[in-house]
Amino acid sequence: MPSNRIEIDPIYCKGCALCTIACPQKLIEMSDALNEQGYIPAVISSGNLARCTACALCARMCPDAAIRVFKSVETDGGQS
Amino acid sequence: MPSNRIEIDPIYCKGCALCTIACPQKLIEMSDALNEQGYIPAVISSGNLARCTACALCARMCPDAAIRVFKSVETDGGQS
Amino acid sequence: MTTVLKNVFDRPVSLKDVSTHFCPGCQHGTAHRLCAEAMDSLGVQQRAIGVASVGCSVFLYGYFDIDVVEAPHGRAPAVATGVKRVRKDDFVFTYQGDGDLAAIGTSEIIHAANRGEAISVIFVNNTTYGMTGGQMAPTTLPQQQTSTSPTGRNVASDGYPIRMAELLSGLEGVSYSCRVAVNNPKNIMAAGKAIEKAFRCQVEQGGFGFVEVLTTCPTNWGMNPLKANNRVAEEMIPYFPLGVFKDIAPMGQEV
Amino acid sequence: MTTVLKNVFDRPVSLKDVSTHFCPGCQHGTAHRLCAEAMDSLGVQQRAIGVASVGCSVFLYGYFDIDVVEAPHGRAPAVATGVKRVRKDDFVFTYQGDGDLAAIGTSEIIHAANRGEAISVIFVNNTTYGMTGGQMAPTTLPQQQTSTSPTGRNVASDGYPIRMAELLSGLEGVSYSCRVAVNNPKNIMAAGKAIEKAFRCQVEQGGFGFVEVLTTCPTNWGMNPLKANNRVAEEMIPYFPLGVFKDIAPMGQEV
Amino acid sequence: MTTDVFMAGFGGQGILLAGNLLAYAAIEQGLNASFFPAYGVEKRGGAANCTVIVTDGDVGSPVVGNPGQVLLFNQLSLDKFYPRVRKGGLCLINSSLAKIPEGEQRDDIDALLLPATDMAVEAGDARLVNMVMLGAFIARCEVVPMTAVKSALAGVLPERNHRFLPMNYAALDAGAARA
Amino acid sequence: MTTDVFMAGFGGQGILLAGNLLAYAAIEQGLNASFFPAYGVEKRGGAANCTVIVTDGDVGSPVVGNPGQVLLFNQLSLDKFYPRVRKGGLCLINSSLAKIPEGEQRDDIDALLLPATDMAVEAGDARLVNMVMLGAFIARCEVVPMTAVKSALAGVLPERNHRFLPMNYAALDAGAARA
Amino acid sequence: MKRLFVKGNEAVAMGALEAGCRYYFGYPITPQSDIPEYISREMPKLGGTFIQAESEIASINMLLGASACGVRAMTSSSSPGISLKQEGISYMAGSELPGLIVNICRSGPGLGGIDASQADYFQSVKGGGHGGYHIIVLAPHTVQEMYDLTMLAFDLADRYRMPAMLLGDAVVGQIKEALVPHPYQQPSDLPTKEWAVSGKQGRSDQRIVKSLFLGDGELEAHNWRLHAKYKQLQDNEVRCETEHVDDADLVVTAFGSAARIVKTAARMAREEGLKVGVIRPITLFPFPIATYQQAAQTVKKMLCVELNAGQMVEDVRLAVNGKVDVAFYGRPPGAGSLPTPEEILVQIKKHCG
Amino acid sequence: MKRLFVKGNEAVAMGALEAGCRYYFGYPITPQSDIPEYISREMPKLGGTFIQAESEIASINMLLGASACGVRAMTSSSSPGISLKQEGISYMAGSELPGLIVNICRSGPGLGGIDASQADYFQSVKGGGHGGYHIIVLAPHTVQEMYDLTMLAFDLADRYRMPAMLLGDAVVGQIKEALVPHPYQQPSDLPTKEWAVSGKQGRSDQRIVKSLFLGDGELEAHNWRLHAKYKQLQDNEVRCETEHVDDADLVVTAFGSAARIVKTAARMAREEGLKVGVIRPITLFPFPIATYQQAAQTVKKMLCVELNAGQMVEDVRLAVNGKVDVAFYGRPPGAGSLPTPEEILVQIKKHCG
Ligand SMILES: Cc1ncc(C[n+]2csc(CCOP(=O)(O)OP(=O)(O)O)c2C)c(N)n1
Ligand SMILES: Cc1ncc(C[n+]2csc(CCOP(=O)(O)OP(=O)(O)O)c2C)c(N)n1
Ligand code: SF4
Ligand code: SF4
Ligand code: SF4
Ligand code: SF4
Ligand code: SF4
Ligand code: SF4
Ligand SMILES: [Mg+2]
Ligand SMILES: [Mg+2]
Repeated sequence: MPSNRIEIDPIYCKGCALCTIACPQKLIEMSDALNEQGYIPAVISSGNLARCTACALCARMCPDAAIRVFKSVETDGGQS
Repeated sequence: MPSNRIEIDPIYCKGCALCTIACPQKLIEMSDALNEQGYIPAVISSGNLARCTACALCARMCPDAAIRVFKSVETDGGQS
Repeated sequence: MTTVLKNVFDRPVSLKDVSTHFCPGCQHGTAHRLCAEAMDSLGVQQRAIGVASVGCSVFLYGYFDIDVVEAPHGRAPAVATGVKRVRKDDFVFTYQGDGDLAAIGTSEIIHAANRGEAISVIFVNNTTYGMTGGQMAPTTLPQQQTSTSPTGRNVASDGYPIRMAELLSGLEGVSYSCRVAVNNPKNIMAAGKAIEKAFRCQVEQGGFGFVEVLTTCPTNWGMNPLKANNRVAEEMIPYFPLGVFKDIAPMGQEV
Repeated sequence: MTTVLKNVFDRPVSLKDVSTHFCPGCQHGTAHRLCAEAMDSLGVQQRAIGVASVGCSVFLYGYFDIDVVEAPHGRAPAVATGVKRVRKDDFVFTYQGDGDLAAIGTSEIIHAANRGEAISVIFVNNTTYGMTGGQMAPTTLPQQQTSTSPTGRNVASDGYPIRMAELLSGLEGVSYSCRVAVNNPKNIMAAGKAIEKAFRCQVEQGGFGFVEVLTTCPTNWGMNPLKANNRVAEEMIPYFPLGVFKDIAPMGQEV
Repeated sequence: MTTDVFMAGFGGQGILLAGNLLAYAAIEQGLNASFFPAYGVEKRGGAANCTVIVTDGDVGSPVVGNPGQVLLFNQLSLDKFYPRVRKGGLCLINSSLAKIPEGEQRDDIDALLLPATDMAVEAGDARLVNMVMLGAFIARCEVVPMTAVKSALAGVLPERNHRFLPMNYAALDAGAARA
Repeated sequence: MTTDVFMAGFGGQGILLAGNLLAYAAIEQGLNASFFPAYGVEKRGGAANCTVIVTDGDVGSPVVGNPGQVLLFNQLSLDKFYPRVRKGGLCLINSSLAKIPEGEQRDDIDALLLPATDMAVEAGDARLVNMVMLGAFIARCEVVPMTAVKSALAGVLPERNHRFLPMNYAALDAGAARA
Repeated sequence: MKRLFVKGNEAVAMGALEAGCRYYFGYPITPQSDIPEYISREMPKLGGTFIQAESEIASINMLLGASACGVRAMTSSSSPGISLKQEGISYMAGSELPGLIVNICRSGPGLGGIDASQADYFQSVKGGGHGGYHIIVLAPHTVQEMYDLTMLAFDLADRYRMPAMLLGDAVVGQIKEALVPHPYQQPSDLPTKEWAVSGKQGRSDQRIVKSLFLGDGELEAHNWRLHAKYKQLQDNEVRCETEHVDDADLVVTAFGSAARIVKTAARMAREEGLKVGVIRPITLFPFPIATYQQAAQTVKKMLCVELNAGQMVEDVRLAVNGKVDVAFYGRPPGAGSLPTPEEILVQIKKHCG
Repeated sequence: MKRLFVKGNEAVAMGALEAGCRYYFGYPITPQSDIPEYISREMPKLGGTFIQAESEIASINMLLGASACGVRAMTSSSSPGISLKQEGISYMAGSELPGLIVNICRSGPGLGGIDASQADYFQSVKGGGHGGYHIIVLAPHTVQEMYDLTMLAFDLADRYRMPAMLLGDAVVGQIKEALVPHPYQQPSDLPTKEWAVSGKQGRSDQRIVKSLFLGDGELEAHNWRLHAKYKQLQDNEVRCETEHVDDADLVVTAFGSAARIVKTAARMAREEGLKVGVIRPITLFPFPIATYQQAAQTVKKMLCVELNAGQMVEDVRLAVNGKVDVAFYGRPPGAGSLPTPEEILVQIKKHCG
C-alpha cells in the first residue's frame, strides 16, 4: 500500500518555513541549498513521507499554496 | 416694586414663535403686523409682562437670542 | 432696600451683536448661542479659534467674535488639527453640519477623534443638507422626503441614518461624546451643559469632545418653525436618542 | 480493492498557477488562497468581479483567475458599489490593506457598509503600509516601530490602532463582520469559513460582509517569517481579538 | 425683434415667478425666450432679480447691461438699477415701496409709477405685487398677449394652487388697467 | 574628467550598496559624484541597477545611454546591457553567473570576466560578490583609490556591522588581485 | 417635437437619460444640484440607479466602477467637487474608461462663490489630475446644447474609450429657455465594449480594467496609445461655431456662456458697421486649432473673452502662433462680475480702432 | 561646510527643517516617502510636529490649518496624492496662505508607475484645482537645489502669502549626491504675519482666514489682488539658468531632471562643434518669459525636452509667440523610459541640421 504523499512545488515555495511548524508530525524540514528562485525551499524526506497522515495542515499553512496533499485511500477498483 | 421684564429685540426677532411655546405662562404672542425686517415678531403685552416670572425660558428657547430678561430683585441700596 | 431690575439673561459676549442669516426658527442660532455661552463661561473667547465648515453655518466668523479659519467642506477636523497642533494653548473647536461631518468629512472626523486631538466638535444634525437646498444627508431619517429622496429615504439602497455620536464613542481617542437636542428649554439647558463640558474637556484635560445637536431646518423640511420643532421630539429623538455615550479622561491621563 | 492516491489538498481553481510577488512568509498569499477556495466552493468564479486596491495586493488580477477592476488607493468600496449596482447578479468583492481601508479609504468603507452594499470586503490587516516600505498604519500597534514611527507609535499623538471589524459592526448596513487570523492551521480553517460565510452572505442574501484578516509582513516588521507569524498571536490578537462582531440578515430581509 | 426685460426686488416679491412666467408665455407663443435668475446667498429676504429676453431670433446674451424694459419692485433695486435703464426704455416702478430720489429723475426714459404693493393688497395679498407689475408691463409693451400670460400661468402653477388663479388674473388685470 | 559607471544584477547582490559606496568614496575624495538607483517593483529578487557618475566638473545627467564602465552581475543584465557598453569602454562580467552568448563577443570594448560569485563564496559569503566586482573595477579604473573605497565603507556601514569590514576588505582585494 | 421651457441643468439630466444613461452618482453642490434632483426623481421610473454618494470622491469612483462594467454612467458636480475628483478622473483616463463628468463651474478659488465662472478651463482641458492625460471637453452655450452635447459626450466617450466632460457654468446651468427634446440616435458604428468586466462567464481570458503598467516600456507605450487617441480626436471630432469670420477684421472668441454675451456684442458691433466675427469652440478638447489658424490668415486681430482672468486665450495664441495678435478681455468671476454685451462692445471697439 | 552625500528627498527634509519648518503633515507614497521618514526621525528632536495623516486630503487641510496660524509648515506627496490635494491647494490659494507642497512626481495617469515623470507640469503651473489661481512652482535639478529651493520656497510663500510647490521627480528625489548644507538666512524684509489667527488676545479685530467672498464685486476684486501678486512674481522672482545662449543657434530647454540630461547632451553637442545653448527654468511659475523672448532674438530654433508628452513647451511657445520655432522631444514616463543624453544628442543634431 503506497503511503500518503505531499508535493512541495519548488516553483511556489519561498522557504518561509511556516509549513515546518504546521506539521503536527514535524515531518518537513528546510533544505540546505538555494533553489533556482534563490530561496531555500522546504523539503520532506521519503522517510518522513511514510509517516505523513495527509492531514494537509502544512498545505493550509503555506502562504504560497506550494503544497499538494495526496491521501492513500482504498477503493473498489471496479466502481467509482 | 417694578415687575420683571423681558425685551424682545426687533432687530433679532424673526417671528418663529418658538418663545410662545416656551413660556410656561404663555405670556408671549405673535404680533399681527410685519416688522421692518419683513417678519411678524413676537410681542408681550404689558399686562402679560406683569405676570412674567423672569424664568428666561423664552429667551433660552429663542434661536436668535432676541430676548433679554430682567428680574426684579431687592437689594440693600448701600451694599453690593 | 430698593428694587432693581437685574439682567438675568442676555446675549453672550462671544456672540456678535448682529442678526444672523439663518431662517426663522432655525436652531443653528440656538447652537451658536450655546457655544458662545460656553466660551463666555470658560473665559476662552480671547484664545478661541473657531473652524468653520461649509454649510449654513459657514458664516461663523460673522457671528462669533473670535478668530476663525474656514475649512473646505468636511475637512474642519483636519484643519482644526493643524491649528491646534500649532496653538496648543488656544481653544479650538469645529462647528459642522451633518452633510459636512457625516458624509464628505467622515474620514477626517474619525481620524481626528481617533488621534484624540485636543479639540471640540459641535455637530449640528438637521437630517439634511440645509445650505444646498435640502438634499438627503447620511442622517436623513428613513422615509424622509428630501430633494434627492423625493419618495423618501429608501433604507434598502441608501442605508440607515448614521448615528455619529455612538459611532465615535467606539474610538479610543474620544473623551466625551453625547447627543443633545434644543427643542425645549430643558433640553436646551442640558445641551448648554454638554457643550460646556466638551469645551472644558479640551481646556482642562486636552481631550476630544463631541456634541451632536439635533436641530430643525424648517425651510428644507417644508414646515413652519413650530411644526419643525415638534418633529425633533416626534421623529428625530426616537431614532437619535439623547444621551452621553462616552465620558472618560483623555488617553493616557489620570482622571 | 485497490489503493489510490487521492488529492486531498490542491491549489484552488480560482487561483492562477503562478508564483506571487509576495515576500516569503507574507500571509497575503494565505488570504488570497482562502478567497479563491471560497469562490470555488460557492461556484462563483465565472461571475466574480474582484476590486483590487493599492497596496501589496494590487496585482490581484495576476493571481485570481477572474475579472478585476483596479481601484484608486482606498476607493475600492466605492468602485465595488459602482460595479455591483450594474452587475447585480455577479459576485463582487474588494481586497484591501489596512492603509487602504482604514486610513485613506475610511469614508468609502464606512458608507458602503452603511448603505449595506451587497459586496464582500476582505480586509488584510498587517499593521503597516507594506507596499510603500513599512510606514505607520492606523492599525499599527502602540509602541510598534515603523519607518514613520521610528521610536514606536505614540498613542498620545498618533492615537490608538483602530479596530475596524468592531467599528463597522455598529453600522446598520453590515450583515456580517468578523476578525480572523491565519497564523496556524486552526485559525486558517476558521478564516476560510469566515470568508466563505461573508461571500455566501452576499450571494445568497445580498448582504454586506466584512472579514478582517490579521496577517504578517515579515519584510517590514524586520522579522523572519516564523518570528513574524509568532507576533500575530503574541501581539496582534491581544489587541485585535478574533471573533464575529455581527451576524444578521441584511436590512429589510427576513432571516 | 428682441425685448429684454429686467426685474428686481427682494425675495418674496415673486420676481422669479414673474420672469419665469413671461419667458414661458413667450415660448408658448412660438417666440424664443430666456429667463436668467440671480439671487443672493440668503434664501429669503435677500435681493432677487432676473433677466428675461424675448426674441424672434437667437436669444444671445442672457444678461444686458442697459435693459430696455425694467421693472423695479423696491427702493434698493431702484437705487441700483434705475440709472441703468436704456435710453428710450421703459421703467415700471412700484411706487408703494420705491421712489425716485430728488433730482435723479430721468427724462430720457418712459417711467411708469404704480403703487403695485398697495394694489396687490387690495387684490387680496401683498405677494400679488408681481402680477400687478407684470400686468402693467404687458399692457405697456405687448411682447406677448395678456391671454398668453394668463394661460401660461396655469401651466407654471402646480395644480393644487390653481384655486389662486382668479386672484392672479385679477391682479394682472388691475396692473394692466393702470398702465 | 567624467567617469560613468553602470552596475546591474538582481536584488540581493548588493548592487546598490556598491554604487552607493563608489559615489560616496568619490565625494569624500573631493570629487563630484551621483548615485542613481533603479529597481523593479518587487522588493526582493527583481532586477536592480544603478548609475554612478564621478567627475571633477558638474555631474549632469544621472543616466547614460552608453556607459563607459559597466559591471554586469548576472545573465539577464549581460543580455540587456552588454551591447550598450560604450565603444572603448570597460565591461566587468561576473562569469560565475553570466556568459557572453556565442558570437556576440565585442572586440571594441575591454571586457574582463571574473568568477565573482565563486570568489565571493570563497571569501566567505556569496553576497560579497559586489565587493569582488568593485575591487576589480577600482583596480582597473582608478577613479578613486582603493583606500578611499575602504574608508568609505566604514562610513556607509552601520556601526553594528563593522565586524564585517575585514571580510569586505578581503573581497575588494580579491577582486583587485584578479583585475 | 414640442418645445419645452427647461432649466439648463435639467436639460443635462434629460439628455443623459435619453442617451441611455442609467447610473448616476453624485454629491450635492450649488449650482448644479438640479441635476441630481431631477435624476433622483426620474431615474427610478426608468429602472436606473441614482446614488447620492458620501462625497465627490466616492462618486467618481462609483462611476469608475460602473463604467468598467460597460454601461453609460455619469457624475456631476461643480468646481470644488471637481477638484476632488481629479485623482479619479486621472484613473479613468489611465484605465481608458468612458463616462460623463459634468462640471457646472462656479467661482473660486477655494470656496469662492456660486456665480458663473469659466476659471476651470485649464483644469478641464490640460488635465487637472496627474499624469499628463486628456479628456474630451464639451462646452454648451444654450439649454438646447446642454441636452444635445450631453448625448454627444456619451457617444464620444464610448467611441474613444475615455472620460468626457461637459463644462457648463452657473449661467447655462440656471438659465431656462426653449428645449426641443429629440430621441437619442445611437451611432451605428460605436464599438462594442469587449473590455468591460462581467464575470468571466466561461471566457478563457480575464478582463482587467487598470492603469498600472510596470513592465519596461509598457507605461510609455500605453501613454502613446492615449496620445494617438487625442490626435484622432483632433482630426475627427472638433466642433466649432463661427459667425461672419470671412470678412471680419476682428474675431472675437469665447466659449459657453461668455460666447452668448460675445455673440450679442458682435451683433451690436455689426450694427454699428464694425467687421466683427465670432469663433465659438464647442469642443474645448479637441481644440479647434485649424479654425483659428485659418482665421488668422484673414483677420487683423483676435479678442478672446472669458469669465476668468485668461485661460483659453493661451490655446488661441498657441493655435495662431504669433500670426495675429490675440487680445484678452475677462473678469474673474464672482457676484456681480458677469460682463454685459455693452461692456464687450467697448472692448470690440477698442480693438477695431 | 562639509559636503555630505545625501538623497534628494532627504535634502528637501533637511532644507525644510533648516528653514524653520516645524510642522509636517503627510501620507506615504513612493517615491517620496524618504521625506516623511526623515522628518519623523528628526522633527521630534527639534520639538516640532510630525503627523502621518489619514490621507493626502487630511494632510493638505492640516497644512491649511497650521499655515493659518502663521507658522512654516509643509506637506509632501507624489502625483496621485497631489491630485487629491487640489481642492485644498485651491482653498489655500484663495485664502492667501503660504505653505510648502512637495510633489515628487511619478508616472501616470492613474496608478501608472513609480518612475520619474514631469507629467504634472500643467497641474502645477496652471492650477490643477478649480478657480483660476496660481501657486509658486520651483523645479530643483540637483540634490543641492532640493535643499536650497526648499528654503527659497518658504521665503517666497511667506513673502507673497501663497502656497509654493517644489516640483521634483523620482530622479532628483532618489538620486544621491553631494550636498553642502548651509544655515538658513531669513530675509530681513519678510512681512510679519498680521493675518494669522491666534485667538483674539485682546485685539479688537477678528482675524479670519477664508476664501468665501459673496458681496457684489468682492470675489472679483479678491481675484485681481491675487493676479496682481502673480504679476509681482513675474517681475521680481523669476529664476532661470542659462548656458551658452549668446552664441547659440539652437537653444535646448528643460527643467528639473530632464535639464540634467539636456545639459550633458548639450555639452556633448558643443564638443562636436554644434552651437547649442541651454535654458533651464528654475521657477516654473513665474515662468522665465523674458529669457525666452530675449533668446528668440538671436537663436534659430528652440527644442524643449520633457519627461512627458509635451507640456512646458506650450509656455515656451507662448513666450516666444511664433518668433522662432519651438520643437519638442519627450517621452511619457514609465519604467525604462528615461531618455539618455545620447538620445537627446540625436535630437539636437536633427534640429541643428
Ligand atoms: C467639496 C464640496 N462639495 C459640496 C459642496 C456643497 N455644499 C455646501 S454646504 C453642503 C452641505 C450642507 O449640509 P450640512 O453640512 O448638513 O449643513 P447645513 O447647511 O445643513 O447646516 C454642501 C454639500 C461644497 N461646498 N464643497
Ligand atoms: C492616493 C495615493 N496615496 C498613496 C499611495 C501610496 N500607497 C500605495 S500602497 C499604500 C499603502 C499600502 O498599505 P496597505 O493598504 O496596508 O497594504 P499592504 O501593502 O500593507 O498590504 C500607499 C500609501 C497611492 N498609491 N495613492
Ligand atoms: S499532510 Fe500533515 S502530516 Fe503530512 S506533512 Fe503535511 S502536515 Fe505533516
Ligand atoms: S510554507 Fe510553503 S512557501 Fe513556506 S517553506 Fe513551506 S512550502 Fe515553502
Ligand atoms: S421670562 Fe419666563 S415667564 Fe417671562 S415671558 Fe419669558 S418664559 Fe414667560
Ligand atoms: S423665539 Fe425669538 S425669534 Fe422666535 S419669535 Fe420669539 S423672539 Fe422672535
Ligand atoms: S436652510 Fe435650514 S439649516 Fe439653513 S439656515 Fe435655513 S433653516 Fe437653517
Ligand atoms: S512587504 Fe509585507 S505585505 Fe508586502 S508582500 Fe512583503 S511581506 Fe507581504
Ligand atoms: Mg445639515
Ligand atoms: Mg498593510
